Amino acid sequence: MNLLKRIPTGLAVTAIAVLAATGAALAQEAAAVAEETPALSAGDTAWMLTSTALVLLMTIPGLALFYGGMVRKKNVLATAMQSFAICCLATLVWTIVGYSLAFGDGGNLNAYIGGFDRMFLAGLGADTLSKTIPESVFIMFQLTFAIITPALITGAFADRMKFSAMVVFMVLWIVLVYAPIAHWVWGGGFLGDAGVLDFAGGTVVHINAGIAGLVACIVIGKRRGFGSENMEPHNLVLSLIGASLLWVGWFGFNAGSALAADGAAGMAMLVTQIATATAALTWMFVEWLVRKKPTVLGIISGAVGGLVAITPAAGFVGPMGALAIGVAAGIACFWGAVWLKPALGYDDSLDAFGVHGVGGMVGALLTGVFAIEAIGGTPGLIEGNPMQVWIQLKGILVTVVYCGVVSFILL
Amino acid sequence: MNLLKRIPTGLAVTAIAVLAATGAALAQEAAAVAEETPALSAGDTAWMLTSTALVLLMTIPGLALFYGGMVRKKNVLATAMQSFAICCLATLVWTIVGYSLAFGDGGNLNAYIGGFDRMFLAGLGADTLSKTIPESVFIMFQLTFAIITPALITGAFADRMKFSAMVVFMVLWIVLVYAPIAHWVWGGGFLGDAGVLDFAGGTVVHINAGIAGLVACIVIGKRRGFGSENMEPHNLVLSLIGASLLWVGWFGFNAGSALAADGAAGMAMLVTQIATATAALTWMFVEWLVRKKPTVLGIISGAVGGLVAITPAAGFVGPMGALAIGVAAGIACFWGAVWLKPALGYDDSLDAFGVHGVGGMVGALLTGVFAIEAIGGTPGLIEGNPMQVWIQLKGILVTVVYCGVVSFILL
Amino acid sequence: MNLLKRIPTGLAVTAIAVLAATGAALAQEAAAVAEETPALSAGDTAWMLTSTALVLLMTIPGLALFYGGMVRKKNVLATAMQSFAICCLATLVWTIVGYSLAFGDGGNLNAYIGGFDRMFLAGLGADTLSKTIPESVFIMFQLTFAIITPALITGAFADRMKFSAMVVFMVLWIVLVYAPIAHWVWGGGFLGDAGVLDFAGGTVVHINAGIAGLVACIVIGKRRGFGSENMEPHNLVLSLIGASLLWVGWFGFNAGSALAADGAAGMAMLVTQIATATAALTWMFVEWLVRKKPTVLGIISGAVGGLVAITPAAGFVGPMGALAIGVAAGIACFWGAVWLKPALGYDDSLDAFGVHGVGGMVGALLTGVFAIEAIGGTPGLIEGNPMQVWIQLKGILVTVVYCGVVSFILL
Amino acid sequence: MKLISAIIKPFKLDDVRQALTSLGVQGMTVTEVKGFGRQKGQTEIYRGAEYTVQFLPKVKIEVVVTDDMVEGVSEAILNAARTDKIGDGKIFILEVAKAIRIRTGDTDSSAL
Amino acid sequence: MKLISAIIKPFKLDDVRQALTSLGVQGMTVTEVKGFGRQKGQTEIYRGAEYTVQFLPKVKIEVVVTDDMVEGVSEAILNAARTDKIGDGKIFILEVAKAIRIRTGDTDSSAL
Amino acid sequence: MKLISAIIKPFKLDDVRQALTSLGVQGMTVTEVKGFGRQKGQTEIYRGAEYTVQFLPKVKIEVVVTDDMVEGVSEAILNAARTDKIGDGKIFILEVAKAIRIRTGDTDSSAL
Ligand SMILES: Nc1ncnc2c1ncn2[C@@H]1O[C@H](COP(=O)(O)OP(=O)(O)O)[C@@H](O)[C@H]1O
Ligand SMILES: Nc1ncnc2c1ncn2[C@@H]1O[C@H](COP(=O)(O)OP(=O)(O)O)[C@@H](O)[C@H]1O
Ligand SMILES: Nc1ncnc2c1ncn2[C@@H]1O[C@H](COP(=O)(O)OP(=O)(O)O)[C@@H](O)[C@H]1O
Repeated sequence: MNLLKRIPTGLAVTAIAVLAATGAALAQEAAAVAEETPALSAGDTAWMLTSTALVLLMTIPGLALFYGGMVRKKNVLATAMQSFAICCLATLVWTIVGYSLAFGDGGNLNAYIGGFDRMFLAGLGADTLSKTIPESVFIMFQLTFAIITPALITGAFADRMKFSAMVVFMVLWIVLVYAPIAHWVWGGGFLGDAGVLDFAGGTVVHINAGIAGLVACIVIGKRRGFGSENMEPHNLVLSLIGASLLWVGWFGFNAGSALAADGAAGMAMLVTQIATATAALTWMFVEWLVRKKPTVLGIISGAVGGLVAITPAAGFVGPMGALAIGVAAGIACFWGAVWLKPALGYDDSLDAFGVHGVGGMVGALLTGVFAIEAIGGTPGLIEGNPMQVWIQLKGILVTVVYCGVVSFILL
Repeated sequence: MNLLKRIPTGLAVTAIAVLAATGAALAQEAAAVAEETPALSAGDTAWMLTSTALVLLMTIPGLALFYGGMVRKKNVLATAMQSFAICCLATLVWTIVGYSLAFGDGGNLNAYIGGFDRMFLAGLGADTLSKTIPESVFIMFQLTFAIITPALITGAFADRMKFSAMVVFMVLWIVLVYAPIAHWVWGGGFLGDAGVLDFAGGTVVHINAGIAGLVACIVIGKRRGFGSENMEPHNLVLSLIGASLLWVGWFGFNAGSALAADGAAGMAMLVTQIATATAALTWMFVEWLVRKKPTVLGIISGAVGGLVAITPAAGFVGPMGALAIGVAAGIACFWGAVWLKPALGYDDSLDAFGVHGVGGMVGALLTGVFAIEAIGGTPGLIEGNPMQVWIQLKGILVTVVYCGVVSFILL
Repeated sequence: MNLLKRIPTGLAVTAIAVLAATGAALAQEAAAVAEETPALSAGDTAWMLTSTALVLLMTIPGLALFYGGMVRKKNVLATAMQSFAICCLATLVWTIVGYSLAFGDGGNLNAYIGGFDRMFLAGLGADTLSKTIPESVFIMFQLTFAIITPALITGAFADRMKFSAMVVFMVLWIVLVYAPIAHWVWGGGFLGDAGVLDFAGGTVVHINAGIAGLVACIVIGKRRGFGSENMEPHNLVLSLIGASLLWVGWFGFNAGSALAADGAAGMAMLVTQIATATAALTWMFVEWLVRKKPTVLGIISGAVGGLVAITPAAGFVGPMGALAIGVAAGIACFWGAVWLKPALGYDDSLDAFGVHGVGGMVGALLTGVFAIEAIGGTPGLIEGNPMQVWIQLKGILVTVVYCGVVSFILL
Repeated sequence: MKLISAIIKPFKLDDVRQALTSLGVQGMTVTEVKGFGRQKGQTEIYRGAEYTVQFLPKVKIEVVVTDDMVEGVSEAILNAARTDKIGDGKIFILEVAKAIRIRTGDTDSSAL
Repeated sequence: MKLISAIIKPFKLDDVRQALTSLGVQGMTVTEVKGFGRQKGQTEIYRGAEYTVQFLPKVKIEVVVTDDMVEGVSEAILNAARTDKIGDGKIFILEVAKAIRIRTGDTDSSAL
Repeated sequence: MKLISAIIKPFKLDDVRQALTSLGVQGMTVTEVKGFGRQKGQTEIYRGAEYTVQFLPKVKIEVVVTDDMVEGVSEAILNAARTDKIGDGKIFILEVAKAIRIRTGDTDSSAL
């Protein structure tokens, strides 16, 4: 999300806490003073309530069906159950400690982690505001992100992780991986301060989930019968419903990340649509060229790849940047799922890494390329600011390393 | 819904009618005068239009799938058809007479029933307002409640009521049971005046539907082959889609019942999420303890139980109250469906009573326990107001008796 | 949509272009001056963002499932794929040239077609407004209409058109048929100037798609095995989900066409609900009378017929008009699908013409009959303005002839 | 040993199973099949089009028994599956050369 | 009496049914089966992975006829089901010891 | 010629297919069936109600072979399908009077 916009939000959240005397905090303070005191906007609130519903729709039933349709018939319930259970678990974890760690005030450690002051949502009242919307809505909106990220990981080890093990892993992962990284980028931490652009979670959500998935599927090993038995998707109609709901719900994800019903939200929605459609068609046509025929699985995979790649970029690029990102995402995700995976030989059952990891990285980098100052306040490479690409790369690297290492330890 | 907020709404609706000279009416008048003249708020309207769409989504396709997946394969279409047909029937009944009976002015009888002055939506213009939203939107929003309530009942007699009989029963039930009870609680009737708290319909919708379902399944008798034949759910993927859409749509149900896009709506959404996730996990873990394994049907049943129980409480309790209500609902609904039903031996096919009836009562009572003055304006037991629990109990009793008796007569 | 309201919108869109010196343009200019300078309304924007998501939901997965469930099992993926692919294709076409042709400034030819000045969305900034919403949102909202219209056509030739041929046909059709007709009615073209009422696309979307479908299925010929083989719908549960999502999404379609969150939107939503429910029940009861039993396919077909017929009327008629239109649509679409099709012997597989063509015409005509000045600003026949019926008829004829001829040439 | 293959109406499956169990039959194999015969399918109407369902859902029960039980088992199926309406189905009896239980390798009557 | 069991390509079912009906056959039973044989399944590709479908959808028609009709019925199936491409299927003929119509108890040729 | 009809546990299908292929068997036909036998189904609980699943999913493999192969094929199935747990299934062997390949009209051993 737009950093300049995000900072006062972070402040409002932590308004009752003592401000840590770090340089970062001082910069934030200055920004907050410059801003007029926010009042509740019914319009912004209406859109954010809606966005929250849309993002929840992405996980249940969206992702549950997208993944459920791709596994073998006997595993469909188990797979869909994972998304549903994670939705419930993440809600509790977020309420108890996750939100506090991600958006609370971490004092001297604020560059790296929030604090425990907001545990059990302490300090939340009916009128507490977060910028122009109630803080309760901000908490809910962010919660839906904390739900879908771990749910995405399940695609990597579908068909083989024990349910009880998954429950434990996911709870720890949200606390130890998701919450810190969300804090770094959006909660006032060092990545945000460093100027990393991540409008709606290319880094926090998708690279993060992709890497965790990659680590998980390597550690856990291949499915029994991998390579010999037929593991074809049992019901692509379910996957198509899932992909469609992901697409529609993603409007809440990306346009909702403007945290307001304004021109930024509108532009985010428009570029989301353009990049998604472009990536879907790109995958389809590449497949049509390489293999003889276009497939349903291909076009929906491409669409999801495009959605992923435009996520960090949504508030920063224009329609032409979206077209370019769409083409790049379509090709890169096709390559990730169809070439890279068999080449390296890991069994990422539903391509959590091939689509979310690869797509997220492509998107994060290209955000640095195609960012337009008039749209999101930051110029990218095409406007003569090559440094932004480097900053984006740093953001990716930090996430990959941290998430990879901690996920590995957890498994 | 919040009574203090609701009263002027009722007034606006009946503004063109002669005010009845009862004490209740006088109290309302005073409240109305105290309120500034409302003007249309685009933000509130945007959210209420959205909420209406979300609540409709709960019935079609949400409930149709939730129930459709739980019956035997041969009955899936018949079951889904019931929800769809009720959606159409209730629309006509509401337009013709239901809205008038529920929210019209009942003159001297206003404590018990609305009047016939708003039949065929007479008096509705493009600019008629209901508080800060167009009255047309208020009518639509309330209509979606009048749709889902009878549709919930069908779960009790799934697999065995004749379609034509169901059509007749439902039309009469909406007119003779739903409309009066909605009037009592929300339309200026005696339950609202008595201070019964029912934010989004725990009493009006869920206890009501649960009791009607219980009566129906007892009167109609068991399914042919009950106990000997295999009646296992034929497709829990459909039920999982349905439960997910119920969950997402319920944001419109509960947060929409604030009738505005404000902090009350945000808090209602947040507590809905927390209570639902908690109840789902509670049911799942109880099942995991009692029977050896967690099931999809268990977790989704728990989620629906949590949604039901938080419904009356949504605008009155905070996150901690929501946690408590979630745990209670998970246990109580598990008990209702898994123990109570076989113990008493009625055949409530899809647990309309076990989940909606039991969950609704638990929620209505606990609203009286956990209500927080700073959130909804009324203190509950934990804030030293034990009377509220007693008031809630009265609300439940009146509904159970009236609904039970009239439903019995209609069958 | 409401012409008087639409004209300034058209203007805002073309504000940076030189105004053509035609009478039509002058009239527009006058209207624009009379209007106060618009500012962004967060409430209106929130509703339009939501409406856009809802209309996209109609096509993916709504229409994909509605059609997918009605074909034979072996064709379900191919059928659903068509809707999904068209969603992607139309996005690109609209971005590149479609929006410009429909809503750009056509200079001297503006009565007939927009220009090329907005190709690749040139001139769009983050703050460009279209009335009270960002232009980006207006573009997206209109795009979702350009997606569903060609997707509807696929119902006529389901089961038999080659995918590659469909891709080419649809791209050309959007450019050569959809964009011009949208321009005529909504973009400042001659049909709008002539006073044709089409609130949300009865003419532009449904008659247009219906006629194109009719032409297509006649030109392409019957399905192999038509009449001898069993072509019964393979999974009406999918169709029921699809119809439900169409219904819910249609709230975005019709109430969103008010382009604001106001009384017009509320009334549009209410009459949509009433007409749809009435048409669904009408078809069901007619079927119950004529054939011995009511069917799922019947009630959902009736619902879609009602949705189609109320589309042009939504902002112009009241609840009683909606009841009348619902009854007429239920009967007419039943007649179109059940009697007309076999009588004439064409093979409109999924009744694109029988439901959308017939329903669209009935709705367009009856808009002229039941329009109420107090609601939409234009009186209809029942308020003593028979001319409006004649104007509506002209609109239908022009669309039928143009769409029929060009679609025929394209095939 | 004989293979008794009975094609019956699906809703009679449970009755037949019980009848056989009470005769001491310990196993059987059931297949969902579609039957074409004198019983005609309903005419289904989808919008305009009428389809006569040619094939009706039936259930095929296959049970292998020793020769001495053939009579009794046939009788039991006959009684349990009968509704006296057209479409009740058929019983076909075929000679089985050999039967083996996979778990143990037991053959013939001790395999059943 | 013989049981003629024909495994054919699914889309030929209607042709075969008509051919048999025109010979006077009054009933048959149809099962959806999967066949493995010389005909190889298509290679399906899902994202990276290739799967060769080993088992192809086939339809099994079982019809019991009197001995004198065996020749004609086999011939009819052969002609109706033939496409001259690999995978057309097989006809197997087995002896039936007894047939009973459940509705009436009629046996053997009058049971068909 | 004999028809070997084996009812096995579904997850053993691939093993059996491979075993038969390596013996030179070129074709077989597979049907999804439900089996009732000594092996009891799990008790499934849906909310309050318990259902004992009476019929378990099994797979029926039908393969027609010449008489000299019967022994070897039975043996191969026995070995491949065996888990030594109750419910492994049965092999039934029936005499086939005639076999025809539809594509060519070849009969008997050359039809297989
Ligand atoms: N000659 C046959 N061969 C195999 N199956 C048959 C034969 N005739 C009938 N059947 C099976 O028996 C079922 C019932 O037969 P039908 O003629 O409808 O009624 P009935 O047995 O009462 O005369 C059919 O649906 C079909 O499955
Ligand atoms: N020995 C066999 N036993 C049983 N069924 C067989 C046998 N051989 C082939 N089949 C069945 O016949 C079908 C067609 O056989 P296939 O070898 O593919 O072609 P063709 O019959 O034209 O030579 C197979 O799919 C299988 O169902
Ligand atoms: N008499 C029989 N006739 C036909 N099929 C049988 C017979 N007995 C058993 N079966 C089939 O064999 C399967 C396994 O039999 P079961 O008694 O459970 O185990 P086991 O073969 O190990 O003793 C059953 O599920 C059923 O499909």
